[in-house]
Amino acid sequence: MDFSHPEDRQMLADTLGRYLADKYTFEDRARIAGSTQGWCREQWSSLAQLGIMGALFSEEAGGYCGGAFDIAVVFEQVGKTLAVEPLLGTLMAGHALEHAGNEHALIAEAIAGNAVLAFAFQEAASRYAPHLCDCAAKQAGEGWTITGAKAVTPQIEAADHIVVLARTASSPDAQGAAHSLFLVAADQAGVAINGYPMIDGGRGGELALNNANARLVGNRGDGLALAERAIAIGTLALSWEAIGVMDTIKVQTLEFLRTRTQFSVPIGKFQALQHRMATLALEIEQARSAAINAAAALEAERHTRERAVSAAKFTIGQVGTLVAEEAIQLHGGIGMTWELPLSHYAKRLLMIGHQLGDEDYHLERFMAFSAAETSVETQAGAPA
Amino acid sequence: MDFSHPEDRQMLADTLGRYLADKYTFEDRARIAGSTQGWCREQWSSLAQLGIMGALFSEEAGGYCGGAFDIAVVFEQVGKTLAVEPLLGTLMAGHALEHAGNEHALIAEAIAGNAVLAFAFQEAASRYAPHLCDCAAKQAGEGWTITGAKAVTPQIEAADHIVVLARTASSPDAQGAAHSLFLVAADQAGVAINGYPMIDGGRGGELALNNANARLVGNRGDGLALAERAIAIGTLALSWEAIGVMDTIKVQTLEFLRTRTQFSVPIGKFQALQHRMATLALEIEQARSAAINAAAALEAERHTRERAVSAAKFTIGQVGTLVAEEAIQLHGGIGMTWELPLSHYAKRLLMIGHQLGDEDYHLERFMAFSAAETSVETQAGAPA
Amino acid sequence: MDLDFSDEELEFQSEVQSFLHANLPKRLSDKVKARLRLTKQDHEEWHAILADRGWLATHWPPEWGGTGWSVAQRFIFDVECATAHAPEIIPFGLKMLGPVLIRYGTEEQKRHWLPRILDGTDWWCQGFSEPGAGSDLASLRCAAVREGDEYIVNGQKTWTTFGQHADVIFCLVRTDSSGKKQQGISFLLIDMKSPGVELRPIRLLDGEHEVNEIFFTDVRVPAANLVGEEDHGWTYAKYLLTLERTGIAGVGQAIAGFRALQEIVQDQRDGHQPLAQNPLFATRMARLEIDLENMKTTNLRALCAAGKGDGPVAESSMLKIRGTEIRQEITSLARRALGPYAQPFVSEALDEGFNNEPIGPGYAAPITADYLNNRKLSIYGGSNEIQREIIVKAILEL
Amino acid sequence: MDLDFSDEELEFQSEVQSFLHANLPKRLSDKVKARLRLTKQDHEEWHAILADRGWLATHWPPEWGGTGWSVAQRFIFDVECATAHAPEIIPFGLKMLGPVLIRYGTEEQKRHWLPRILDGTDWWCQGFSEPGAGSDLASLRCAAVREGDEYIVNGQKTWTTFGQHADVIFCLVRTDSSGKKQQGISFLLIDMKSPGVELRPIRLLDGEHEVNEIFFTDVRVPAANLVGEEDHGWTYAKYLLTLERTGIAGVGQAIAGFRALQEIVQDQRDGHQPLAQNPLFATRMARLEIDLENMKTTNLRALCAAGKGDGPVAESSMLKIRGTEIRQEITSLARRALGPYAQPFVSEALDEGFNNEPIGPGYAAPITADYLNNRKLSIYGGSNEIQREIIVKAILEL
Repeated sequence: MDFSHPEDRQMLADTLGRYLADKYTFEDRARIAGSTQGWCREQWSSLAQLGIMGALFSEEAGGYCGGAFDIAVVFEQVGKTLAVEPLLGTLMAGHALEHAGNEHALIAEAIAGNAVLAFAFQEAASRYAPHLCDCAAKQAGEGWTITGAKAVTPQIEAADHIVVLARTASSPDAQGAAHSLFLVAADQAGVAINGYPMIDGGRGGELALNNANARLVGNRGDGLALAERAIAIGTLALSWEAIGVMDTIKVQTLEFLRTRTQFSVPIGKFQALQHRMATLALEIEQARSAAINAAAALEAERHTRERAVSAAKFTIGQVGTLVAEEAIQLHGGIGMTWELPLSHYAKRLLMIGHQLGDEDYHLERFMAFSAAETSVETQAGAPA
Repeated sequence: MDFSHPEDRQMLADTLGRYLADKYTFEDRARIAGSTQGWCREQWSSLAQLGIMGALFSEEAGGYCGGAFDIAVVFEQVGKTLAVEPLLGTLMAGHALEHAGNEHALIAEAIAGNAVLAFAFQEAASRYAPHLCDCAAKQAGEGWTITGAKAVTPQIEAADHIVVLARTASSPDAQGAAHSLFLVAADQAGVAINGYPMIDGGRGGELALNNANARLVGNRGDGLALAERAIAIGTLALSWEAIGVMDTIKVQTLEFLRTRTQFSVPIGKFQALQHRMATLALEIEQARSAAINAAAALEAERHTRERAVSAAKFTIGQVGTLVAEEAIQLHGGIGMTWELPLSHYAKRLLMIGHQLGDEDYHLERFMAFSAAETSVETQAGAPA
Repeated sequence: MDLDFSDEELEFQSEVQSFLHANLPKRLSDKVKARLRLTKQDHEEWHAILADRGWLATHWPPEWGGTGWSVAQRFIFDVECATAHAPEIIPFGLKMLGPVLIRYGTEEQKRHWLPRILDGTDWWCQGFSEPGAGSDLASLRCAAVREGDEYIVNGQKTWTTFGQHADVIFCLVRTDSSGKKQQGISFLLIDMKSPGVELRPIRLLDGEHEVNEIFFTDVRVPAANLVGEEDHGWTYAKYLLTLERTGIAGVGQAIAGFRALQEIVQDQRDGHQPLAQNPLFATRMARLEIDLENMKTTNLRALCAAGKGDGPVAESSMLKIRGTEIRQEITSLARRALGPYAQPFVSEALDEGFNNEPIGPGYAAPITADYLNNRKLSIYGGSNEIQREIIVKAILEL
Repeated sequence: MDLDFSDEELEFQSEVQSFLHANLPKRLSDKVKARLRLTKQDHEEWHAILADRGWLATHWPPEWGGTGWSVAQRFIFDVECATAHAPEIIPFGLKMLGPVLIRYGTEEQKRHWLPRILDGTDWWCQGFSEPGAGSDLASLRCAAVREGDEYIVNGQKTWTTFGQHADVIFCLVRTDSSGKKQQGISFLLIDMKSPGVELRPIRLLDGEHEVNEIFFTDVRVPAANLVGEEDHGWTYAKYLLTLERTGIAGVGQAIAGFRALQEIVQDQRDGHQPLAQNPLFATRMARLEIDLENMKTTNLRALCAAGKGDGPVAESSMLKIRGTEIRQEITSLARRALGPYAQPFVSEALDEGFNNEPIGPGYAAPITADYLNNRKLSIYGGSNEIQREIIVKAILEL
C-alpha cells in the first residue's frame, strides 16, 4: 500500500504544472477562455510536445502511460490552472477508440497534437444517461450514415473527429444491445455544429448530423459498453480536475482569511469562519480519497469500477458545490467579482457538477449498482 | 391575521404552566417517569380538575374548547415539563370517538379524569402506516371480537379503554375500506398487555387481543378515515409538545453558554458556538411556524390538512434531531449526564420523532399528497 | 390565532390582481418571467404606473404619498406583484431612504426629496460599504469635513447597486474619528453629478455590470443634505438596515421563484418521466416547499410582531438568513434541473429582442447566471454571518 | 499509488481470520454482536487470548512485546477483529499509556509497567479532564506537590471511563502554576488503591455507569511514578491525544457497524418491501456508505503519511471528526430503522442471560441506548470543535 506517485509520474505532473504556471497564466487563460475560438491551438501543440496527450494513452495505443493515476495527475494540473483545452474530449474519444481496438493511427495523431477529438453521447432529452440515445445510424454500403443530434459537447468546434454514440437497432437485442459507437469526421457535409460559450469559459456545442458518413468503432452493439468505459475515464478525469480546482480554492481562501482585515483583525481570526474552513479542508480530503478510490478501481471488473466512479463523482459533486459556495461566501462581495480568479475557479467547480452526471445522478447510479448483484460486462447503462 | 391567542386560551396555557411548574417539578417528573406505573393517577386527577382534559374536547363532546390551538397550548406546556401522563392516548382516542359521534359518555368520563384512554393502531410490521393493519375483527352476535396484536402504544397499561383499529374485511371494498375502529375495555379476558419502560420515561406496551369483546366506533369501513384524523390530531399535539421541549432546551443551552467557562471566558463568547446557537434559534422558529400551519389547517379539507400535518411533523423531526444533538454537543460531557434535565429533554425530543411517523415517513407522505390531485375524504391512507 | 385573510384583505387581494391584470405591461412581465435584463427605463415605466395608482410607496404613511397599508396588505401586494412577474420595486429611494427621511429628516427634506422619489425625478443609490468596511461597516472611512454651509467629501464607496443609473446617493460618511467607530458617522445625501464624483463599474462573476465603485474627491455637499444630527448617522443606518433585511428575505420573490421552478421541473425529463418524479429531485423540491411554507408563516409572524411594536431585530435577521437560503436554493435547484444545459451561456440571449434559437430549453439561458448572481443574497444587506451575530446578541445577552 | 494489499498482507489477513475463527470465544462475539454489556472479565478474557498470541500490543515495538506491525497490518487486524465482533481492546494501557512510556518513560518504568499491561495485572484508566478543564484541558488544577520522594496529590478528575475497574490511573497534574497554563503540567501514575482516592459514578443519559468522577485527597504518589520531566507533561499528553484521536475515528468499528446496520435495514419492513428499498432510507444508506469508503482511504492515507514521518496532526483531527460523524450516523440510522421500536428500553435485556421475549425485533434492545451513548464520540478525546481548532491552526497559520 502506497499513496505516493512513482517518480516518472510525479515528473510528468511537475512538468505539466511548471509549464502551465509559466505559459498558461491566469491572464492567458482568461484570454483563451473568452476568445471566439475558446481554446488555443498553440497551447495544444505545446502540450503535445510536452508529452501530455501521450501520457493519457497506453504504449499499445502509441502513448507511454495511460493508467488511471496518469490521467489523474494530468487533470489535477488542468484544474489548478483552469485550462480550457480540449483534453477531455480527446481523452474520452481516444480511450473509446483504444478500447475498441481500432483507429490507432488517429490516436497517434491526437497524441502528436495534430488531431483534436470529441466524444458526443448525450442528447437534448437524455440528461446524463447514455442509453437514452435516439441518434440513428444506418448502414450505407461499406460504411454507415448517422442522423440525429447531440447536446452540450465540450470543445466540439475544435474537434477534427467526433466519436458518436448512435442507435443501430430500434430495440435492444437479446444481449440488451441497441447502440454502437461511430467515428465521424467533422469536416464533411451533414455535420453541423452550433457552438456557444460556456459559462465557465471555453466553448461547447450542439451537434446536428444529417446522413453524415461514419465509421463503426469496435463491434456493432458494443456502443453502450464502450461509452460507459469512456464516460468512466472522463468522470475520473473530471474528478481529478475538481481536486485541482478545490486545492487551489483552498489556498486562495486561506490566503484571503490571512490578509483580509475586518474589525481590526484578519478575518481568519473569527472562529465561526475558522471552523467552516476546517470543514472545507476536511471535505476536500474526503473528495481526494474518493478520487483515489475511483482511480484505483478503474481496471477492476465493471461493478466495482462503476460503483467507485459514481461514488467519486457524487462526492465531487457534493463537496464541489459546498466548496464553491462557501469559498465565495467566505470572500464576501469580492468573491463575486470577475476580477478575482476565485470566482472562475468556483464557476468551473460548479460546472464540473454538470458534466457526465451530477451528484444525484451518480448517487442513484451507486445505489443501483449496490442493489444489483449482477456485474455482466456487456450490460451497459445503469443496472436497475 | 393575528398570531396571538385569545384571552381564555392564554389563561388555560398559563394555568397549566403554573400548575406543572409548581406541582410537576423536574424531580416529581423523574420519579413518576421512572416509576413502575410510569404515570401518576393523582396528577391525572388534578389535571382533570384544572380542566385540561376538558380543554381538549369540544362543547358537543362535553369539553369546552377542543380547537387545534387549544390542543397546541396544552401540549406545549406538556413539552416544557416532560409530563408523562397519558394525555396523548386520551386525546387521540377521545377525538376518534367524538368524530365518530358515539361514546360521548366515555369522553365525559375521560374529561372528568375517571377514565384513561389509549389509541392502538400500529403493529409490529406496520411501522408508522395505519393501513398496514392485520388485527382482525369479526362479528359476534350484537357485538364484535378482535384478535391480533398492536405495537408500542404509549401508556397503554394506564388505559381503561382502548380504541383499536382492526380489519373488518379481508380486502378493501369498492370504496377502499377494509378497516373499522373499535372500543375495547382493557379489563377483560382476551386482553393482554406486555408493558415496558420507554427510554424517554413513562411506559408503553404491546397489546395482544384474543377474541376480545369490542364495540364498533362509527361506521363499519370508516376505520382508516377516523384513524387518520385521530393521528393528525395526535401529530399536532406531539408537534407542539416538541415546540415546548425545544423552547426549554433553548433556554437551558443559552444559560449554559452564559455560565460555563472555558479558556477563562463563558463559552458563549466563542463565535463558532454562537453561530450554531443562532441557527438553532432560527430553526426552532421555523418549527413553530410549521406547527402553527398544521394547527391552522386542522379543520381544512383532508388534502390541505394532511399536507400541513405531514409538513409539520417532518419539520419537527428534522429540527428536533438537530436541536437535541446540537444541544448535547454544546453542553459537552455534562449534556450526556442523567443528572442534567437537558439530557431528558433531548431524549424526549428524539423519541417524538419515533411517534406517529418520523421525518422520512412524513416527507414521503407530503410528497404523495403534493403529487396527488385527489382529495376524496373517504380515501384514507397516503394517497399514492 | 388567525392565519386566514379577512374579507377585506381578500377583497384587497382581488383589487391588486385586477390592477396587475389591467396595468402591468405584458412586455415587462414577459421580460421578468424570462429573467431578461431590465433597463432603467423598464423600472421607471413600472414605478410610474404604480405611482399613478398611489401604490408605489408601500412603506410610507399616507400623508407623504404612501399607502399606509397593514402588514397583511403589504404581504398580499408583494406576493401578487411577484407572482404576476412585475419588476421588483427598486428599494433604495422607496424602501430604504424614504422611511429614514420620514422618521429622521427635517420637514424641508421630506418636502423636497419624497415627492421626487415618487415621481421618478431622483433615482437613488446606496453608499454604505467601502473596500475596508464590509461586514465591519462601522469602520468606514469616507470622510466629510464641514466648511461653512458645505461638507467636503473624500473617500470611496463600493458595491453600489445600479449606481450607474443613479442621480443621488445616500452615504454614510465619517465626520469624527475621535471616539468609538460607531460614533462620528453621519448620513449625507450627495448629488451624483457633483464635481469629484467618479464611478467605476465592477464586473461580477456572471459577467454583469450591476454594482460599482464610487470615488469622491473634494466633493462639495450642501450642509442641508445632512439627515438628522451630525455624528449620529449610525442610528439611522441601523434602522435602514433592518428594513433592508426584511426586503432581502423576499417572500414574494421566493413564492414566484418556486412556482417557476416547479414548471421547469415538470418540463425537464428524467428518462421517461418528468424530473419532478425523480425521487431525489422530488425530495429536494419537497424539502424546499416545506421550508418555504414555514418561512411564509415566520415572515407573517415577524411582520405582525413589528406591527404591534415588538422589536423585530432578531426576527428580521432570522428572516434574512432563511429567506436568502431559500431563494438561493430555488436558483440552485433550477440550475441542477437543467442538467448539461446549465453550462452554455449566451449573454445576448438575456437582452430583449434576441431572436436566435435558444440553446436547450427556452427558459435555460439565464438560469446559471441567475444562480451565480444570487450568491450575493447571503452576502449583502449584512452578510448572513453578521445576521447570526445580531441574533446571538439579542438572545444570548452576554 | 497502490491501494491493494500485497500478497504478504493478504496472507496476514488470512492468518488473522483463522486466529479469530479458532480463538475468539463465541460467547464473547455473540455478546459484542448483540451489543450486550461486557463485563471486566469479558475484556480480560479477550486481552489474555490476544496476549497469548502476541497480538495485544499492536502499537508497541517488538522489543517490548508489541507486534511491530506495519500500518497496513494494523488496519487489517482492526477491521478483521471488529467485523468478527471481537471486543474492542481497552485502549488506556495498550494504546495510550504504553506508547507514552515507550517514548518518554525511563527504562525502569518500561520494565515495570509494560509487562503488567500485557499480562493484565494492571487495568489502567485516564485522569485528564476536570470539571473546569474540558475542552480547555490545559487549565487543569488537580495539583501535585513534591515532598521528598513523593508527590502529594489533591484535586479532582472526571469522565474517567471504566474507572470503576481500574487498578491504576495516569493523570495530568499541575506541579507549577506560575507560567503559561500548558507549562507546569506533569504526567503522573497513581495507584487507585492509594488512601485518599475516591470514585463516584456518573450516570449517563442512557442510564449506564461507564464514566466516573475521581477525587484525590492528600494522595501520596512515589516520585518514581512521574513520567518524563516534571512540568513537561503537556508534551506527552499531546502525543497521547493524537493516538487517542485516531483510535476514536474507529474505522474498524465503523465497518462492522455499517454491516450490522445493513442487516437491520434488510430485516426491517417498509410496507411490503425491506426498509433498504425505501428511497429515502436507501439514500441515507448510500451517502453513509460512500462517506465510509472515502474515510477508509483517508484513514489509510493518514496512516501511511504517519508511517513516513509526516506529522499526522491535522489529519488525525480530520479523521476524528469524520470518523465520529460516520459512527454516529450509523447508530442514528439504526435508531431510525427501528421505527416505533426505538422507544422501549428494557435495561436488563442488555445483560447476558436475559431470557425474556424481546420487545420488537431481537436486535432492537440496545439500539437507542447505543445511539445516545455514542453522542460521546464527538465530545470526548478532544471535542470535534477542538479538532477543528487543531486543523485551523495547522492550515491557516495565522
